[in-house]
Amino acid sequence: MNMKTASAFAGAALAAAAMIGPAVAQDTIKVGILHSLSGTMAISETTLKDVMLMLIEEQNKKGGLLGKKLEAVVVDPASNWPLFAEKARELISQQKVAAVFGCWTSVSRKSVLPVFEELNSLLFYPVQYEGEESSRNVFYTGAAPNQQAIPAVDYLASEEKVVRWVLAGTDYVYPRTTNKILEAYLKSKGVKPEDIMINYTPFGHSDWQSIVAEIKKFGSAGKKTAVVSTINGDANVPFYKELGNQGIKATDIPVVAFSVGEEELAGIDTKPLLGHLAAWNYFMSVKDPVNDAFIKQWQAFIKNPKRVTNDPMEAHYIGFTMWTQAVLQAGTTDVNAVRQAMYGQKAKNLTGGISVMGVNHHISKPVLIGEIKGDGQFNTVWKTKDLVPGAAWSPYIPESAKLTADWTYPWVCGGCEKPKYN
Amino acid sequence: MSPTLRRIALVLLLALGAPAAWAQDLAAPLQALVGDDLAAKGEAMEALARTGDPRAAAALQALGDGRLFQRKSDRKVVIAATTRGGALTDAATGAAAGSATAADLDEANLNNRLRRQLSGLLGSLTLTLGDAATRIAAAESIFKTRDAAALAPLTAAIAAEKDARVRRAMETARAAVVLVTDGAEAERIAAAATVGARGDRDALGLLLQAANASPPAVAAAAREAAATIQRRLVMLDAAQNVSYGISLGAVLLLAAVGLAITFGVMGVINMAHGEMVMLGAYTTFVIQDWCRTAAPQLLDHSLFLAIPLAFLFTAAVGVLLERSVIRWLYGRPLETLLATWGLSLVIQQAVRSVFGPTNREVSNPTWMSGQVDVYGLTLTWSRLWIIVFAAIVFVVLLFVLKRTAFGLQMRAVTQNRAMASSMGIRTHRVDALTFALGSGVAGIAGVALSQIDNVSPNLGQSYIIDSFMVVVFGGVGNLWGTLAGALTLGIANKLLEPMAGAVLGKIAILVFIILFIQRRPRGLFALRGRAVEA
Amino acid sequence: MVTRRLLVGWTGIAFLAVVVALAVLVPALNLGLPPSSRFHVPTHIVVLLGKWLCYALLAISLDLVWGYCGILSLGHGAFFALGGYAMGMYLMRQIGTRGVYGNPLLPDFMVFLNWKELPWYWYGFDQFWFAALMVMLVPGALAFLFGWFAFRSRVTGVYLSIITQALTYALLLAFFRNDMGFGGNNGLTDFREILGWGVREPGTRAALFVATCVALAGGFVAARAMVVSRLGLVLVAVRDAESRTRFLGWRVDRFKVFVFTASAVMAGIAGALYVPQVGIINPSEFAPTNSIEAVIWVAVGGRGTLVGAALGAVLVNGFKTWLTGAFPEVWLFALGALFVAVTLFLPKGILGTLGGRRRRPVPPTPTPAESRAAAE
Amino acid sequence: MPVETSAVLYLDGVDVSFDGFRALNGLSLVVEPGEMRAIIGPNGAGKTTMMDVVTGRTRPDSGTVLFAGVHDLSRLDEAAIAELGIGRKFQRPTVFEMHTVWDNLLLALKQRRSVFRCLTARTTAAERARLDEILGVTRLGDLRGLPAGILSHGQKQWLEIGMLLAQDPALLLVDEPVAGMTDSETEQTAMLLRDINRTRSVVVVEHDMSFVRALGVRVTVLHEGSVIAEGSLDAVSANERVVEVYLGR
Repeated sequence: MNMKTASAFAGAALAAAAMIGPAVAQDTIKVGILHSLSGTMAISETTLKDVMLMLIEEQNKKGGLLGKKLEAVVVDPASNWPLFAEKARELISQQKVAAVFGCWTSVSRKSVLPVFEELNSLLFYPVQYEGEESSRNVFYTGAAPNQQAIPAVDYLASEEKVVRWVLAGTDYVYPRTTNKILEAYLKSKGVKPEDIMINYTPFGHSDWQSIVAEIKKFGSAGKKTAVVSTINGDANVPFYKELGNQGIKATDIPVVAFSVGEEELAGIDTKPLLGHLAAWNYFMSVKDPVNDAFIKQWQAFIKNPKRVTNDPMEAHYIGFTMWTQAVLQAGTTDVNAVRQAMYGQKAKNLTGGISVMGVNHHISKPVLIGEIKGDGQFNTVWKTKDLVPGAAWSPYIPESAKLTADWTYPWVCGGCEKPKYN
Repeated sequence: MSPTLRRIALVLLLALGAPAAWAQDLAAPLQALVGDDLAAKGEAMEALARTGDPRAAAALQALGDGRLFQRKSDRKVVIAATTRGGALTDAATGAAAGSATAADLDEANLNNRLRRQLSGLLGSLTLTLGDAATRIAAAESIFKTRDAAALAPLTAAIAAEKDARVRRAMETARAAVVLVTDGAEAERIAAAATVGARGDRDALGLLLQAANASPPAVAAAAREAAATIQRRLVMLDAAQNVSYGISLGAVLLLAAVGLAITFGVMGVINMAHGEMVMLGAYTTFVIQDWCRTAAPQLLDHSLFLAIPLAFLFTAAVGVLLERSVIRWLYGRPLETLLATWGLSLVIQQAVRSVFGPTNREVSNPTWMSGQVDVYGLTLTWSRLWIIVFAAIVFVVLLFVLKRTAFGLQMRAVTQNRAMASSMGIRTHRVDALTFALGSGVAGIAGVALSQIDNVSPNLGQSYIIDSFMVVVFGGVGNLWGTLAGALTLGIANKLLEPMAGAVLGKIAILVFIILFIQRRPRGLFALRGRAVEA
Repeated sequence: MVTRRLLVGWTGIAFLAVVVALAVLVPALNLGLPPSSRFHVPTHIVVLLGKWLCYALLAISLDLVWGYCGILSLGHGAFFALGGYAMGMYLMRQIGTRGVYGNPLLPDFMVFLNWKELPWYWYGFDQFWFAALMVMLVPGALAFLFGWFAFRSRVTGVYLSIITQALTYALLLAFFRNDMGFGGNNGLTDFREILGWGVREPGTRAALFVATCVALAGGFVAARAMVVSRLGLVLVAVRDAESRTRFLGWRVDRFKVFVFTASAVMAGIAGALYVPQVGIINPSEFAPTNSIEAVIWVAVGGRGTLVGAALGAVLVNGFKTWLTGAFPEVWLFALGALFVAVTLFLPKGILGTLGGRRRRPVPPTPTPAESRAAAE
Repeated sequence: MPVETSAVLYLDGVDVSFDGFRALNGLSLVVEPGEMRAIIGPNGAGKTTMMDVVTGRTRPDSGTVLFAGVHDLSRLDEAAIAELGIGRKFQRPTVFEMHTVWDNLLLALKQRRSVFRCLTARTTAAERARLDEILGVTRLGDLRGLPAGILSHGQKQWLEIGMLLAQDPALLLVDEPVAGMTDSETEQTAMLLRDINRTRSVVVVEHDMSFVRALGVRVTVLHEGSVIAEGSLDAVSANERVVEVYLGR
């Protein structure tokens, strides 16, 4: 019995660790996919895992990379932030992946960041985020605040003549930062403090009656009012349902959202939401041959002709294309070589432009503003003429305005006031 | 834009007097309506409005309602009976054109600017056309747009209007226009009073707008009227918050009442309860999905189908769980917690595998959409129905437990299993049925929640903690306690929310529950007695 | 003498031997051998083991209150997380000017949320001794306060379980709030140094691992000392017949408060060791599901055995780590099935079943005869 | 409510109701030091509730409950009352099933019951001697190392009486001590109780009339929460009201 206990414990402690047997086969290039397949974030992230599988399959059909096949290594960090760090470590040091595509929430990125920096690997992060970061080991293919929030506000102010603003968001860092930037921006444009209402709700907030009523109240002050929503994924459905039920029409109080895309709308009856807006860098409805091909390929891959595409999927598409090009250019999957090759890397995006990877690890993107249509798609009502380069540090936050992100000589730094020269 | 509109209005007035003598070709502007060029669309709308043709009016109306389509097969512009298709009418000729579903049709899109333009056009156009409801809607849309151009047709329409309700709406709309248009001060001051009489938030918004940008006398009148409304609204606000609280309470009650049976009556700490709710919501989705393809006419009534089916399905799952797992764990409540937790993981992942991880769309039937004003209180139909539904579920459940043979057996078994068994009650069957009842009720709660929340595999997780709080707060094993608990927590939450914000409000509620349990360690409706303490 | 009890028992000796062996071998094989060696223990295994051993300590602390005193806490994760936050605050302050905004006083998240000065509750956390004190004091004080209220009011059974859940849920919501000054959803991260050593250095990792082993062994011995003392007799008496214990003159509430507080301190220490190894602490650690999972570790290993609790924590987490990598799409089925299977087939847990021949302080399921006698 | 009384237990006008049901209705009872009192009454007469009130489990709605003339029991909790020297034996033997017989007695033993003393407490020679003595009295000496859970019903009853002795109370409340015992065990129990009564006051609640007769003490009859008769067993047996209550109307 005692021996049994001892061996049971020893076995558990050591053997369990060894269970995750070391990887051997080196005739493939491994690509890590770190997206939650269970838990609260599975709702958004599973799709991205599927996109990556599709892109890798496609690349393999083209003959792989550097004469080797690509091999996708999928793990499930289960919407659990410490598990993200653990899985990232497993992918890098055990599976020896060449790069990792993954994460959705800011906290998951923050959680894996030290691991990527410690083990010097590459993460491609496909989601719009709050900025204020530029890691040597992360390529940010989603939008920075200057590629989403500010153009959207400009559009509302000029096209809809909005003068009164509700900044409603889920209480976490992305809405906080975005709203902070927007508040500073709006004030710099002469909006009075009493014309700005900021409201934060917890994750997964499902009872929106009071807040929608409050918005309605705020909107009945005789000035054109709009809502800028940074409400996170899950809470959007009940929010929009409540908007529709309380009869807030886009013609009265338009809502522009930064986290509501085709995937989220697929879960709602969009008829009452006609005309509410979203700002993204990609819409499924954009007419472009590359986009059409991508949609066709996606729907065939997922075997569902109704599945939609969305912005973070495009971000992975661009990120993956850039990575493969950089690997080819560098002739190796070595992290440092690939990183150098990434700078200035160009790739066709799905809206007819060519995105460029900047030395601050952010890419250039067009900004699109769309109105929600009855079929859950967006009707592009405005688009930037040129692509907007992503800015890591916002000029509207005093502390970050003085920082520069540039990973090439002489700066070699993600956030410095002076060049580092090495 | 204003001069143009004024011209249109004039033309319209003329046109409305005479029959549509000039039969114009509507085809070209109609085609523009379904095109992609937004600027052309705007012009086409005006052109159509200018014709004054009833067919043009119908087409514009349909455009506003989202019922104007282009048929994919022959590019013909058609008006459908509903936004999802149905019987078609040729927009140009007014002739019947068969029927089609949304899949065969391309919808004519609008953006917000066009939508506003359209509602202005429609407002003037339909002021004297159509039934009372349409005319009121037209007046309402002028009230919102406050387009000075609408003043003349409005005045004319008021003179001709016989229906007192419609006339009142029109007069308010006219007052709204007058209030914001430069004109005689006396008239504007009178208008402020008329608008003030309307007494709602829209009126308040208008008055405040006028108060900011008017000659002093008018501004003062507007401010006064606004102040009256504000006083009224302050009182309404409290009532409104209570109504939100009742509605949240109803949601909590629905979510928790099934748990009150499985946990409260049977003593099973059922962590899979939320998943039963989720399964109920998915049943609704499946049924709506089936309706959409197989029986679109049933879609609006699909909930009536979903309620019994969700009950049966989740009850069946409940029986399955009870027979396979839970029956081995009676009398070990804490172990039921572990087992049902495991089950909840399995069910969640199973749903994720079958339906995918993303939200599925469950639409609100028309009778659950929109809102109703009761003495200035805004109540949305979906919430109202959920309150009614929760009440019905509660009463039925109470009846089942208190007045039926099954309820009697159930209480007998939970109170003294051995005794019940020796009296010939088949306790195993009663156990299974009780668990099935609890699960089934959770399932129909899912049907209701599908109307206001995400239908995703995570649905259940977001309600499970709240459900436990409600049951424990109310007092385990007492349905009335669950009712009182749900309503208390719902109302308290909604009264706190405007003061403290959603997060702090919720924290305060949790702290309150913790402290309350110290005062009454067995909940609100605990029985005090010897048996309970043992 | 019949009442003579061994301080640790044979199972405990085996357990301590394993922990000591791990504390010696793992760092030695990690640092001492080149990565090419067959016996080299890679760093990620060190980190992984360290994390599991922290969980094991949490499980022991939970077993102390649940297995021995019958207090099923569904909120023990809260104490773990509070300990973690206390450590995290120290680590945040150690970043100093190396943060992205280079503010010597304020952590980055405060800088960009426009905090002008350090909130008072952050004072002192630049000192390790203070943080170390807080690691124990904060969870301990909360547990004491909570227990003092709850146990004096005689809140028991599921009512107690549910309000412990309410406690951790309220803390979850509170820590999510950015206004609280704990970094909101992102929590505390980007740590650099602990006591002057870089947290990412292999040597520091090894040291943290050893510290974890020491804490685990110490926690086990302390818990064991409690349960074999006369205090332990009272605890089990409370678990099995609370009101009878009271009629003998024991102030049950005081014993419960004591053991609950002691257990919370232990959980806090586990959390404090967890944070530098994992590299982040954020409010999701307060999630009620985490606390429920901890209960499941104890149940799997065998409640009322201490060693079993630790074993369960390591096994379940090992299982989880393996499954999420090997079967990312279906692992929840396996985990769920495991929980169901354990409750159905191993109601006493692994160790309880293995050690079935020996007397375990787990109440036996009453035989039919006993139930009948009880009913009469 | 200062009351001058020499009684060890003094109840006056005690009312208790549960959700409208009056369990005790103006109950008054006086037990003198050194007395042994038997309490009888039909089911639901309030016997157990009376014990609950005395031992602090139930708070009376009104009335006076005094111990040794000075301690107001209605304000104290179970532990405090037990510490004052009132021991209680339950109707159903409740012992700590997972603990050994020895540990059961050790837990009951009169001692300083503070948390921190318990952490360091070692069993002293005096304690050991006392426990051995009790084991002898209750004839459980050979079973001292066995878990109490496996004892027979009668043995558990004895163990519980042993625990009462270990508590060293001034007043014992004993609820149906001979339920489920054989005749010889019943006889031994009666002897034991009389033995105990030499140094302590005892209140016995019992259904078994032959046992009450064997005890040969003053009897109080309860009905619907009040005392309806008091006196020797023969006297109360002759009481019309008692007969009516027992035989039903």
